[in-house]
Amino acid sequence: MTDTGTAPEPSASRRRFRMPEETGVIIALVLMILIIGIARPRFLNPINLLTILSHTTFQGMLAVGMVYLLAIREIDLSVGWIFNFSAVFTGLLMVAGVDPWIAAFGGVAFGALLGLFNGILSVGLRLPAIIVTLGTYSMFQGLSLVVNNGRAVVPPDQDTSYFNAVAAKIFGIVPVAALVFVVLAIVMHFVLHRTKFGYRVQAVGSNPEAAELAGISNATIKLQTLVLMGAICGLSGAMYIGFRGAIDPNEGSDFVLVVVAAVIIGGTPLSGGYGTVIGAVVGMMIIQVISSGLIFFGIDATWSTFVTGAVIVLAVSLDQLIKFQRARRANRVKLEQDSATEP
Amino acid sequence: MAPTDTPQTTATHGPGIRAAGRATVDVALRVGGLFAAVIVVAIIFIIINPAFANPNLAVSVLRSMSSVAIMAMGLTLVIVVGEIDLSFGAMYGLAANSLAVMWIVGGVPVYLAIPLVLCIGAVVGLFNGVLVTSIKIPSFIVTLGSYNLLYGLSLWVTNSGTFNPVYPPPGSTMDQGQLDFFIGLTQNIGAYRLSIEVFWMIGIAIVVGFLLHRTLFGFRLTAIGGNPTAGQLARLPVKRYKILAFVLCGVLASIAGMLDFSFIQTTQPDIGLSQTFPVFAAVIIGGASLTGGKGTIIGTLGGALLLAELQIGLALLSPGPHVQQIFLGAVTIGAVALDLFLTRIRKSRAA
Amino acid sequence: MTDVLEKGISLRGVTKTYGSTVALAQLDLDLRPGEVLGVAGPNGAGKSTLVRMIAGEERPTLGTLTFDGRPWSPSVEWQAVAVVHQEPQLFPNLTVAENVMVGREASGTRRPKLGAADAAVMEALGIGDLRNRALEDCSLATQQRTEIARAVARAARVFLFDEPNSALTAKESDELFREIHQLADSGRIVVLITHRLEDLVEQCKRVAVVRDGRVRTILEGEALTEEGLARQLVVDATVTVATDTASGATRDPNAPPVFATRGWTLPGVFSDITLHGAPNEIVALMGVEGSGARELLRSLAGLEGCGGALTINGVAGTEAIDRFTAYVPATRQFSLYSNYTVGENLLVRLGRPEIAGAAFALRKRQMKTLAEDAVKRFMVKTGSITQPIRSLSGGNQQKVAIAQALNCSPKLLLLEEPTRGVDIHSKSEIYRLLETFAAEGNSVVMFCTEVLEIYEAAHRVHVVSEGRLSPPLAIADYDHVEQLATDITRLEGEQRGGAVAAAE
Amino acid sequence: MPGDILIEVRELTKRYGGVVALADMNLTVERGTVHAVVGENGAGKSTLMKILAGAVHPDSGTIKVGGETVAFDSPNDARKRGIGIVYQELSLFPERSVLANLYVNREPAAFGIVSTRKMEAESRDILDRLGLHVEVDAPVGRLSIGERQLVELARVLLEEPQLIILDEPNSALNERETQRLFAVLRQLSARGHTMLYVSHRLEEVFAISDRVTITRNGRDVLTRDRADLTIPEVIEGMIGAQQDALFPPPLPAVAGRAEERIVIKGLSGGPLKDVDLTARSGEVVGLAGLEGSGVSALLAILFGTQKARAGKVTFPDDRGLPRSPTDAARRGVCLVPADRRRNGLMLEKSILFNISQVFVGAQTGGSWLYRNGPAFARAQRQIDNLKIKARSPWTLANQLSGGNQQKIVIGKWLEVGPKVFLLDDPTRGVDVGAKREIYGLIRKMSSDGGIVLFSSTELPELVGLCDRIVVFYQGRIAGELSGVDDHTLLHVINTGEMPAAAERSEATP
Repeated sequence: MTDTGTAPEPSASRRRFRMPEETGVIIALVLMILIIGIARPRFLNPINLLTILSHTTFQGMLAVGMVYLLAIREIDLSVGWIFNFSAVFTGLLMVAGVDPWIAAFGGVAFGALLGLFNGILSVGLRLPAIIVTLGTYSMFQGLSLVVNNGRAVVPPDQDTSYFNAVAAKIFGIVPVAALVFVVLAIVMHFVLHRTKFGYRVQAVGSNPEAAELAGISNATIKLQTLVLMGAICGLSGAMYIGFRGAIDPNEGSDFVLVVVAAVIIGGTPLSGGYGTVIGAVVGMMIIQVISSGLIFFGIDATWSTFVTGAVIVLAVSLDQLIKFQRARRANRVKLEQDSATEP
Repeated sequence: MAPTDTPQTTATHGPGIRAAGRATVDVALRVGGLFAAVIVVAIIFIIINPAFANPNLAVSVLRSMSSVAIMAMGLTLVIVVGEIDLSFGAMYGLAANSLAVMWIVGGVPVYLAIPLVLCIGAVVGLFNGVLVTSIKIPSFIVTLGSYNLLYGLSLWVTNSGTFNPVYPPPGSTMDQGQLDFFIGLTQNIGAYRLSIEVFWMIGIAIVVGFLLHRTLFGFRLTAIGGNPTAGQLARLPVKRYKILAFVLCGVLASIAGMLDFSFIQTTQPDIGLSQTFPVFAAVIIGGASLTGGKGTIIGTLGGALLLAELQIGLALLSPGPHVQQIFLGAVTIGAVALDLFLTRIRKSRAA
Repeated sequence: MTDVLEKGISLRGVTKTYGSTVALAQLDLDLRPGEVLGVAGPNGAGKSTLVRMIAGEERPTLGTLTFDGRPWSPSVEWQAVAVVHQEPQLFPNLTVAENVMVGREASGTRRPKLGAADAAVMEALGIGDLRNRALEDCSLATQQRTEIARAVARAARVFLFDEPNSALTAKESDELFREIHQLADSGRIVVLITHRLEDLVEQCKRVAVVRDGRVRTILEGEALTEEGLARQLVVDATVTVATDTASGATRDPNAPPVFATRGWTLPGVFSDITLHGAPNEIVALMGVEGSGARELLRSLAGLEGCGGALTINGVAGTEAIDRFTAYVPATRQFSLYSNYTVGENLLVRLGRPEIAGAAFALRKRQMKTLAEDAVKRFMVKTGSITQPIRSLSGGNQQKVAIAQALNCSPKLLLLEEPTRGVDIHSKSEIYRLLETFAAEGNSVVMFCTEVLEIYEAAHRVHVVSEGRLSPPLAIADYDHVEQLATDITRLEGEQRGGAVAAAE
Repeated sequence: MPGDILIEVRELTKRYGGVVALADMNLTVERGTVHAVVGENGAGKSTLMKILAGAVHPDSGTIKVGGETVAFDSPNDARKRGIGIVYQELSLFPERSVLANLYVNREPAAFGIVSTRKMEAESRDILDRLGLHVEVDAPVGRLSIGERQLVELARVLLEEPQLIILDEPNSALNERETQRLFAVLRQLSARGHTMLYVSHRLEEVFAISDRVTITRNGRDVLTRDRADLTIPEVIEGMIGAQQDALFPPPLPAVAGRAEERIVIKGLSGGPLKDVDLTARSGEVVGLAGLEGSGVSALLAILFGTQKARAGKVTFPDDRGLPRSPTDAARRGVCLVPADRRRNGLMLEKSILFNISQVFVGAQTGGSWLYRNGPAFARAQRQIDNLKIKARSPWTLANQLSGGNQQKIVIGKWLEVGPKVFLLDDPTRGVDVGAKREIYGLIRKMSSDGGIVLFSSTELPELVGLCDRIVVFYQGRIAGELSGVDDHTLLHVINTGEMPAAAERSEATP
C-alpha cells in the first residue's frame, strides 16, 4: 500500500524464475513447526499435524473466500454469521427430515443467498461492503438466533452417511474435511490466477476507476464476489454441522477477525489488487500451529488469543519493515497513493 | 496582491460570498434527521405499547447508551482521522478487569487504580498509534492484533475468573469507603433514578465535542482524515495527531469500561468484546465516514441513542431476545444508505 | 453608496443574469453630466451588457437606474440615449442631412425639412457642407459625426461611444474627441468605452474598470495612468495565450538568491545539482518522468532524503525547508481535502496564531474573514466559502490548492505541474497568481512537462535529464514557443546523449 | 570505388549557449564527387559548413583536409586550404563592379596597381564556363539574382578550390535560374570538381549528388551513395522517429471501407443542451471548450458513464447510447481518459495485465480462462506496435514514462479493435516525442476507419491535429471551426461567439 513505486522489478528477463509471493509465510510456518517440533518432537507426528490442518478447515475456507474480497478492496464482516446461519439452516433441514446430503447442498445455496443479500444491498445502495456487512452481521446473528431459539441445533442421526463422510479419515489419517479444504483452496487459487473472473477481480482491486472505464463492471464483480463468499461460508457451515454433529448458537461469532487476520498474515494487502489463496491457507495454519503449539508447551490455552494478536502485529510489522528497507535502499519515500478515495 | 479597491466596491461582497453553504446544511440535516428518527421510533413504540411512555424507560435508555456513546466518541476521533480501531472493546474489558484485579485482588486503592487504568488505556492507544504511523501498518490490522492481545491480557490478569467488589473473593476485604466511592461514580440519583454515568457521558461529550469541532486539533484532525497525503505535504503533524486520536480512543474506552464496571459491579474476561459492532454501528449511523474526515460528536450521540432506544424497546417488545439484532443491522444500513441517497439527490439537483 | 446623484445617472445594485450566467453582479456606477467617463474592461467582463443596459436595450434583472434622482427606464425613454458605434448604424443610401432627420418623418405628412437647429448642429460638427452628400460617399469620421448630429438633434442627453475611433486616423479621432468633449461641456452625459488605454487616460476624467460584472475600481486624477489601468485590467483579463513574460525588468540579478543548493544529491536519481532562484523569479524544471526533475522539486520541499547543502533566505537545512517553503503537488487530490469546504481548504495550512487562540480554540470569525479575503485575493470563483470544495471547477480547485500554500506566506513556492487538467481560462489566472507572488520578492520553482506552460509562466527553465541539470534558458529570449520547444528538446537529447557517453 | 578522401570531419561539436548545434558530426567527402548534406532546418548543416569555411570555430572535433589535420582560424585559412564557399545569402557588394566583386581582397596587382585587364582575362574563361555573359564593369546590383549567384560561384572558382561548398545556393533562385545553376554544377562536376552541396530540397539533391549524408539534431545519421537511397528513406532519416512535423497530416483512408458515423441529435445531459453533431470515420474531430462547457460530459455520455436527459444518438452499429462502460467497450467504443494514472492504468500491475484490461475484462465469449500465453502475446504485440519502451511485458506500469503509460492505455483498446475513439486530452503530461507518436496514432486510428473525437486543453494541438474543431460554450455548440489560428479558437472558446457572428446586433433606434 505504501510502496507503489518500489515493488521489486520483475527479474530482468523472465518472471517465471521469481520466488512465489508466498515463500515468506511458508518458510515462517515451516520454521515454527520445526522449532516446536525440536522442543516437543511429539508435535511433528503427522497425525497431529493433520489434526491441526483439519482444525483450520472451517475458518480456513472462509479465509479463502475473504482473499477475493480483500483483493477487490472490500471486506465482509458478516462471514461468521453466514457460516453460523447456514449451518443452522442445514441442521434445521435435517431436523425437518430432509436428506442430509440435500440439506448440505441447501446450506451452501442458503449461504450463497445470504451473500447475494449482502451483494444486492451493497451494489444497490452503492455502499461499501464493510458497512453493509456491519449491518448484516447483526441481522444474520439475530435471524439465526431467532430461528434456533438461541439453542444448539442437533440434527437427528438416522442417516449417518453424510456425517460419516465428512468426519471420515482417508487411510485413517487424512481427514476428509481437510481434503475438501485443500481442494477448495487449490481451485480458488486457480480461479484467481487463471480465469477471466479472477482477472477481473484483480483488475477491480488494482484500480476500480480504470477497470470501470475499461468495461469491467465493478458492481457485477462485487456482487459475484460476495455471493461466492456466501457460498463458501455455506459450504463451511454445512460441513461443520456434518463434522461436529451440532451447531452452537454462538459458533462463528468471532470468526471474522481470525479469518481476516489469516488472510493478512498470508500476505494479501488491505489495499487490494492482489490476493494469495495459498498465503491465506498458510496464514490460517500459522495461527492454528501457534495455539496448538502452546498446548504442547503446557501453556494455558487462554494465551492463544494473546499470541494470535502478537503474531498478527509481528508478522505484518516484519513485512512492513522489510518493505521499508527495500524502499530505503531505493532511496525513495513514496506517498500513499490511495488516500483520497471516497466511497 | 490585487490592487487596492476603491471604496466604490469594497463594501459589496456581491453574490460571491454567502454566509452559510451546503456543507453546514448537510451536517444540520444529518443530525436533525437522526434525532427526528429517534423521536419517530419512540412514537412508534408508544403507539404499539402506550406503557412505553414512561420516564423510567427513557432513563434506562440514556443509561444504556452511555458507555456505548463514550466509546463511540473515542472511535469517532479515530475514524475522523481516517483510521479504524477494533481494539476498543477489548480495551473496555481490560480496563474493567485490570481495575478489578488491582483493586480487589491486589489491594491497590481505587483512587490509585483508576488513574493507572487510564494510563493503560493511553499506553494501548499509543501502541496502536505508533504502529500505525511509524511502521505504517494499516490500522485495521494493528487493532485487530491488539484486540487479540488485549483480550489475551484480560484472560491472563483475571485468570479467566469473574470479579465483583461487593462480593469479593474469600480472604480479601474491601474498604467500604473505596467501595462507596467507586459505586458512587455511577449511582442513580433523583426521582427517576438517573445514573450519574449519563452525566459522565454528557461531560465527556462536551469536552470531546469542543476538541473536535472548536479547536485547531479538531480542525487539523478532520483535515488529515480527509486527505492524509495532503496533510503530510502541508506539514501538518499527521503522525502526532493520529497517535493522539488513538490515545484518546484508548482512554475513553477505559473510562467506559470502568464506569460500566462501577454500574454493573461485575466483570468477566470477555466483556466488551461484543460491544465492538454496536459501537461501530453508532458511529456510522451518526454520519461518520469510514474513509475519514467526516464525523460529528452530536451525530455519534444520536446514533448511540437510536441504537439504545431500539435495543431496549425491542427487548421489551419482541417475543424473542434476538429480534433487536436484526433491527440493529437494518438500521445501520438504512441510516447510511439514506444519508448517501440524500447526498446524491442534493448533488444531482445542484448539477 | 445608496444615495443617488441629483444630476446624472446612477446605477445601483444592477444585476443582469442570463440563465445561470451572471453578466452584471451588483454593479454600482455614477454617470455625471459634464464629464467624460471611461469604461474599460476585458472582453466578457460585462462591459457590453452595461452599455446595452444604459442604452435601454436590456433591462436589469435586479437593481435600479435613476436619472437626475428619479427612477428611469432607458428602454422607455430611449430618445434620451444615443449610442455611437464604431461602425455607425445609419442609412448609407441617404444623404447626411436625411440621415439626421430619419425617424422624424412620421411626425407629419410631409417630408421633414432641415430646421435651423439641425443646421446649426451640423455646422458645429463640421458637416454642414456635406449635408447633401450621400452617406456612403462620406468618410467614417463624417458618418460618426452624422450619427452624433442625429443624436444631438433629437436632444439626446446621454452619449455612449463604443470604440468610436478604432477605425479613424489620428487626426480624425482628435477631432472626434474634441466633439466628445464639447458634448460633455454642454452638460451631457458622455461615456467612452474603448480598449485604448491612452485614449482613456487622455480623454476621460474618470475611468471605471469593469470586471466580473462589477465595477472593480474607478480611477481618476493621479491614479489614472496607463500603467495603472493596465494593471487593473490585467489582473483579471480574459485569457491571452501569450502572457507577457518580459517582466524581468523587476528582477535584480545581483540580489541575493532566495534559495540556493550546492552539491544537492539524491543517490540514483540526481547528483550534484547547483540551483538557485532570485527574488521575483519563476524557475521551471522540465523533464520527463524518471528524469529526476520531479524528485528534484520534491527534494526542495523536503520530501526526499537528500545530501548536499540547501539555503533558503539565509537559513540552511531542514529548518529552512520547514519555515520557508510550501509545496503544491501535481494532483489536486493530494492537496485538497474533499471533506472540507472551500474556506476550510484555504485555511488548513494555517495554525496558531492565525486561526486559533488560547487553548487552541478556533477563531471562527477570523477564519471567515481570512477565507473571504483569500477567495477574493486568489480570484476563486465560488458561490460561498462554505461550499464543498468539489463543487468548484478544476481550475478553481487548483487555485485553492495554490492559495492554500501561499496563505502560509512562503518564500519559496514549489509547484508540480501547476495547471494540469485546468482549462485555458484558469491557466492564465494561475500564471498571474504566480507572477504576482513572485513579484513580492519570492521565488517560485515549478516542475513542468508542458513547454507552453513554461513559456507562459516561467522566467527561466532548466531541463533535467538523467539526473543532470542543463544550463538555463531564459524565456525572455524566445519569441515563439516553438523555438523554446526545439531548444528544450535539443537540450534534452543532448543531455541524454551526454549521459550515455559518460556511461560508456 | 574507394576514391581518395579530400575532407574528413570527425566528432565535430559546437554549441551556442545552451543549445547544441552540432553534436558529434562526422563527414567524409571523396575527391571528385558531389556530396550532398541534407537535413531539416536546424539539423546543423549550416553550422557544419560555416566551420568548414573557417567562419565558425568548433568546440571539439577534428577536420582533416587531404589527410592532414587542420584548424581554421579564419575564413582565409580555409580558403588557403582550398575550400571555397558559396553562401546561402549572397555576399556581394552590389555597388561595385562584377570584376571588383570577383577579386575582393585579392586583386591581382603589379606594384600596387590593380590590373583590370589581367582580371578580365583571368575571369573570362571562368565566366564563359559558367555561361555568364555580362558586362564585367557593370555594378553587381544590376544583375539578376541568378546571375549574382553565378558571380558568387565564379568568385569561388577563381580561387581554384579543392572543395566547393554550396550552402543552399538556389534558395533565392527561380526555376529557370535554378536549372541554369544546375547545368553549371553538372559541368563542374564533370570536370572533376569536388562539391559539398547543402540543401533540404531532396529532388535537387537526387538530381545532382553522388553521395548523400543525412543529418539530424546535430549528428550525421547516415552516409550512402545516392544510387542506394530513395527519397522516402532520406525523409525518414531526416525526420527520424521523432518527426519534426509535430502534427502528421491526414493519412489516406484505407480503401474499400464504408464511411461510418455517429449522429448526435438534440442531446442534453449534464451541462449539455440540445447538441447536434455528426462525426465520421476518417476525420479527427476536435472538441474544445472551457471546463463545464460540456466537452467532458459529451464524452462521458457517449461512453455510458453518464446518462443523457434527452436526445438521440446513433452509433455505427445503428444502436443508441451505451448503457454502461461495459456495454460501450463491447460495442467498440473506447475512452482514453484524461487522468490516466487514476482512470486508465493499474499502476502496480504489469503491462501484460494492463493490456488485457479490455480484452479479458470487458469482452464476452471466448474462453473463461485467463491464460498468460495469449496475454503475453497481446502485450508484446502492442509493445511492438506502439513502440512502448519497456524491458518486457512484465514491467510494471508505474515504472514507465508518462508517454509509454499513455500508449498502454491506448494499446489496451487497440487490442479489441474499437470503432469509436473518445480521447480526452490524451497527450497531457507526456514529452514531445511521445506526443508526436500519439498524434501519429490518432491519425492512424482515423485512417483505419475509426471515428475519433479528440478533446484537449492545448490549443495548438487542436488546431494542428483536428480536421475540424467543435467548440462548446456553456453546454451548447458555439460553432465549428477548421483551419483557424489559436487566437480565433481561443476567442470562441472564451466567448462562444463565432468570428463571423462577431458584428454587433444593436439596432439603431
